Amino acid sequence: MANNEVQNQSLIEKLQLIDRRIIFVFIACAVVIPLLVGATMEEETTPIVQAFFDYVENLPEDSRVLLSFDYGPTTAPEIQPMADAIVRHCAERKCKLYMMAVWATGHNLTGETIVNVLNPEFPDYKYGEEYVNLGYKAGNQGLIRLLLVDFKRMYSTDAAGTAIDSIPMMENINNLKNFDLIVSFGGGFPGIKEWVLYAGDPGNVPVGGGCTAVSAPLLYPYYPNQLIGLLGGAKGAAEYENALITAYPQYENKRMAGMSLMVSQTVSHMVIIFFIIFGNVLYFLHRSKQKANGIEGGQS
Amino acid sequence: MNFDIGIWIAAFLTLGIMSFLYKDNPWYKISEAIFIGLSAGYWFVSLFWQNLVSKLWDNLWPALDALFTRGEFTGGLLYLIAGILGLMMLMRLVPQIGWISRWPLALVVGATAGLQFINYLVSNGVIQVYNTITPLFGPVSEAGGIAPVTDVWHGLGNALILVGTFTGLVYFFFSKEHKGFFGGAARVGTWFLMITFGASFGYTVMSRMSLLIGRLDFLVNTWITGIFT
Amino acid sequence: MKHSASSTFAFLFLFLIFTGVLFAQDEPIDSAMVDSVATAVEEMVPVNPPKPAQLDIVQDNPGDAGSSIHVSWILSPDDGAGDNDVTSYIIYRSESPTGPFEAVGSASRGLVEFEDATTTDGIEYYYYVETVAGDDSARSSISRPIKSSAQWFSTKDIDTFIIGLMISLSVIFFIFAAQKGKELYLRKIAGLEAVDEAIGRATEMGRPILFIPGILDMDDVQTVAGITILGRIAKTIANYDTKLNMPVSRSIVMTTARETVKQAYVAAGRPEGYSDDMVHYLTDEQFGYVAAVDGIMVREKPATCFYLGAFFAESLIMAETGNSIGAIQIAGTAMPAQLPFFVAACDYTLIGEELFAASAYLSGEPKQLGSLKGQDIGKMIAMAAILIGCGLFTVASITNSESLLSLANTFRSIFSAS
Amino acid sequence: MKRTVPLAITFIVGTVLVLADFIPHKPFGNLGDDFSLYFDIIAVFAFLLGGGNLIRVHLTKINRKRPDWQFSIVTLVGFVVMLAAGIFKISNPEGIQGDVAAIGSLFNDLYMYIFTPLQASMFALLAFFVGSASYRAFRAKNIEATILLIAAFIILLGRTPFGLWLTEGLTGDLAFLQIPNLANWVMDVPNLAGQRAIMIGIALGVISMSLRVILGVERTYLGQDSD
Repeated sequence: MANNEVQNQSLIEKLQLIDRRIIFVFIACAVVIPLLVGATMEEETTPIVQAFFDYVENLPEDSRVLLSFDYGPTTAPEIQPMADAIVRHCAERKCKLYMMAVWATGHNLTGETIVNVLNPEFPDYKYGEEYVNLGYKAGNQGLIRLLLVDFKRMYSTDAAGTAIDSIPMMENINNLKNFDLIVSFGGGFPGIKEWVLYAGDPGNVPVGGGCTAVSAPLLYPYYPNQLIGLLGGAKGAAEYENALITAYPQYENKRMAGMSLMVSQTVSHMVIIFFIIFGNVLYFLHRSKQKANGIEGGQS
Repeated sequence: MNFDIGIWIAAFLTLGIMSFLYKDNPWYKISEAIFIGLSAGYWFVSLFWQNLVSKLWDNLWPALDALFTRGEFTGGLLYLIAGILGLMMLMRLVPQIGWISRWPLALVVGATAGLQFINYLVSNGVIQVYNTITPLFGPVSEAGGIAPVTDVWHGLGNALILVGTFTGLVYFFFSKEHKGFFGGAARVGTWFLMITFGASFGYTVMSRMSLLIGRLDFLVNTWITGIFT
Repeated sequence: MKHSASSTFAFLFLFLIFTGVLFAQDEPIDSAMVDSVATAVEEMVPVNPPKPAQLDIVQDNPGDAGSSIHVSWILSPDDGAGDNDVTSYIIYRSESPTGPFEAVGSASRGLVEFEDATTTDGIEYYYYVETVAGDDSARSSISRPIKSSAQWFSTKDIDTFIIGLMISLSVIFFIFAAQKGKELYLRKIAGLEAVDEAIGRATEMGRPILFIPGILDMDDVQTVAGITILGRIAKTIANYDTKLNMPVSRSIVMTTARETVKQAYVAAGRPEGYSDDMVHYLTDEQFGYVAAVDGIMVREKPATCFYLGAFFAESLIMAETGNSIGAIQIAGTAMPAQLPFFVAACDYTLIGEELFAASAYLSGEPKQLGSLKGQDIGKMIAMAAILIGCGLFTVASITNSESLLSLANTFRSIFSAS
Repeated sequence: MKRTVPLAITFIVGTVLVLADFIPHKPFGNLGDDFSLYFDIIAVFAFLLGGGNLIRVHLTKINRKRPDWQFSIVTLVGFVVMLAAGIFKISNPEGIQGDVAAIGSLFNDLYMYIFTPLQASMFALLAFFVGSASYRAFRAKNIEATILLIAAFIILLGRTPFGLWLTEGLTGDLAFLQIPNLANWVMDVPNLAGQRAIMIGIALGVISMSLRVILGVERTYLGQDSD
């Protein structure tokens, strides 16, 4: 009996000092298995995302949408799905897409959306007529302020160096007020907040945004007066994709990045929460055993 | 570079770094070695073009040109001082006069102390005091420029912020022993610090996960899927 | 600035009217005149323009470096009231009352001021504000001429100056008091008490000590703090004759750290024990540096790791790796977001202020310790300010007394730092 | 000379920069910016020391055939290739005048296909370490640790659908107990208080340390006289 108890105790102790690689395996599985299975999680679209979707859905044909890619590779996993979903939706609505970046790192990511989504899925979209990549310009919020007054002074060429006046779809763009919608992807600085403060508010142009889950709480207060809607983290992306599939059933069988990332994210959080609970249960078992054996709580 | 080769290289290096989680191994070592060499080179190239060329040379050259061709003294000549300070750093390579490198170091440390003195005083000190000053309860007219206390909970929240900031500062006192009432207050202060640490930890977990998901998504859906299609 | 043809035309047209009015008299136009102009505009444009905002004060920004003029106006009657259709204000500027005027900025509805930070000192400027409501707009009268200039004291910062001076003087006072032999009590800080033990352990085990001064350069004060602590720790290391391994991610930090460690070895009477190889550069890149440090950790298995300086996301990667090799870890940073990770994974963590106090603590010199007492005075000032401020506001709020409220606001504005 | 001059430089530069913040007039107004420019320039020269050290360390390792010397070759090759690609703008489609990171240049390719994945992978390791650290550190060992655990747990739950699902039933007057609401409250109130105490403390710590440095009380970083 006593022997048995000692063995039990040592098992608890062993589990408490569990090799961390076991935890690593669990976390890796929590992420990889949903990705491999291709599991998706339908996120019921919340009002803040639905409002965004409805706004795009109601844009007339040939509306001018400015998309600013204001993020870098480290937040791309969360934000790229949003950019992809919104580009898809705008292209379905036959909007004209103007892509730019106030982050230097945004330029390459703009390219990814064009190469992975726009070109293969919408082969009819012609560069210079239906979409244009203006590239990155330095200047942070100062740039936004200037664009509000004079767009072409800052962008005299597109990203490839083509003169802006030779691009047909740039003809009537004089300042930010000529756009029907501005979407900023990225919650850092400069980002959605700066677009709201220096373009949306003074120019009275509708602004929508997509940002990481971490920065979303700071931006919620701008909805609905200053932001038409906001996508926060993988969840926001998944909600938008859900709305997109509901309205355009042809996407039902398409792999939606946000919806599949959402599964991995939720499961991996569960794993971490599980381990915290597990660790504490073990700890209390261990301590009550020690108390029963008359040993004072060893660790402090 | 061929795009597919790029994917294979990226996958190889990604797995190499991840293999460290199991244990140190040659695959990790080679990824690490590439990373160190490449990134050190990358930084030097960035410093070279952004600092040496566009900050020093592009400012200094026109000034020197003006000085020697027209005999004009222009503000750009001040960059000469920066260049000289930089060269002084290199004097370390000559042991006899290595001590000269302390001059630019002294400048750097002194300037850092001076600049950060003010930065921290304002943004970390004074403004945080400003933000903490609010009414604890009762309506405040709009003139205050502070959000009026709307209900008991809001007021309690404000009071809690006051208590937390106050006791937190008590904890940091160096010249008083944490005993008696003072010790009690310091203890409460540590509780608030613990909440802060717990909250930031919990808050960050989510964003860290999405980074990993991004990487593994690349492996699963770009690389592996790419092999079979 | 470019304007579309129609707006340019509208501009010219309106200016003709303004010019006419202005040429009639040298004095800036009075409000009655402006009203009549506004009426004239209203009659000609068959839409419903908003009632214009009126310029309030246009002046040089006081206590600044020049090159900026402060423009403020009284809200349009249609902003927040009336038709409530005002969307924004656009501020125009010219070097001549007759124009041409160019837009220098804009402000959202509800705002009453704008800072034009693009002026040239000594030139006279004229301003007016255009009130925009959808496609319609109306403009204010034109301001009197105004020049910007630079000043020698930033009057708006006087409060900050006095607060800084008070704290500095108390620090300096206690430095001198301590130097004269005044006894000071200082409480113990666990992380610093453990330094000797941690170095001793490495010596016993015959393993190296790893020192990481953060990933920022010498222009960050946390790095400076880390290096000053290094000076103290290196002396103990020299005494124990233990191996120090200090990989750095910045070249200037490398140079400074070498000076510091060398000095410590000389001070400990063991100059021969020092070698430049103790401090070596890896790469400036954050994660490249971490990859290399992790490699060093698992291969050299240091018995003790110090992380003292500015850290970002890499904090947890290093601290967890250090934990896995069973090292004693002492960390300290003023990066609030990284503190939790160090607290979770290290044996001791110096929290914020403690990092900056550490070198003074370890030195044991009275002068240095005195400065810590001065710091405490600063804390007392902050605590008193918070208590008094909250008290004033609360009493004002309960009694609904306007005079108390304005007193409370004045008190609070001392700390507004602008 | 070897020590007095640096001390004097530190004192003068430090004092002037503290005061300069209150003097908007030229040349004081933008001394801070001037300094960061100077610093950037000094940093390039200093890199020659750092990069030189990197080369020396690895060459020695290769020479003496120390353990893992083969990897030092890789590091050196990576360093030199990147350096050459960037300085000489190898295969840059815009030529030597073009942007160093122009798309299609060797420099940009190395950055995109080697540097970025390495960086992202290293960053991604954090997710694993967050897991192992939470398992070990979040134990209710004493009051402080329990508070840390509870705060972290509320925030974690509040950011997953699980948290909402668990407490969805609490409505009306009890709605504030819903975990997402609770999480927001923890962030906005007690977390903020602790954050402020830390920040104000840091401000005072920096001020005091800066004064020690400026006044020359703290001078460990300057090396010794008899050099």
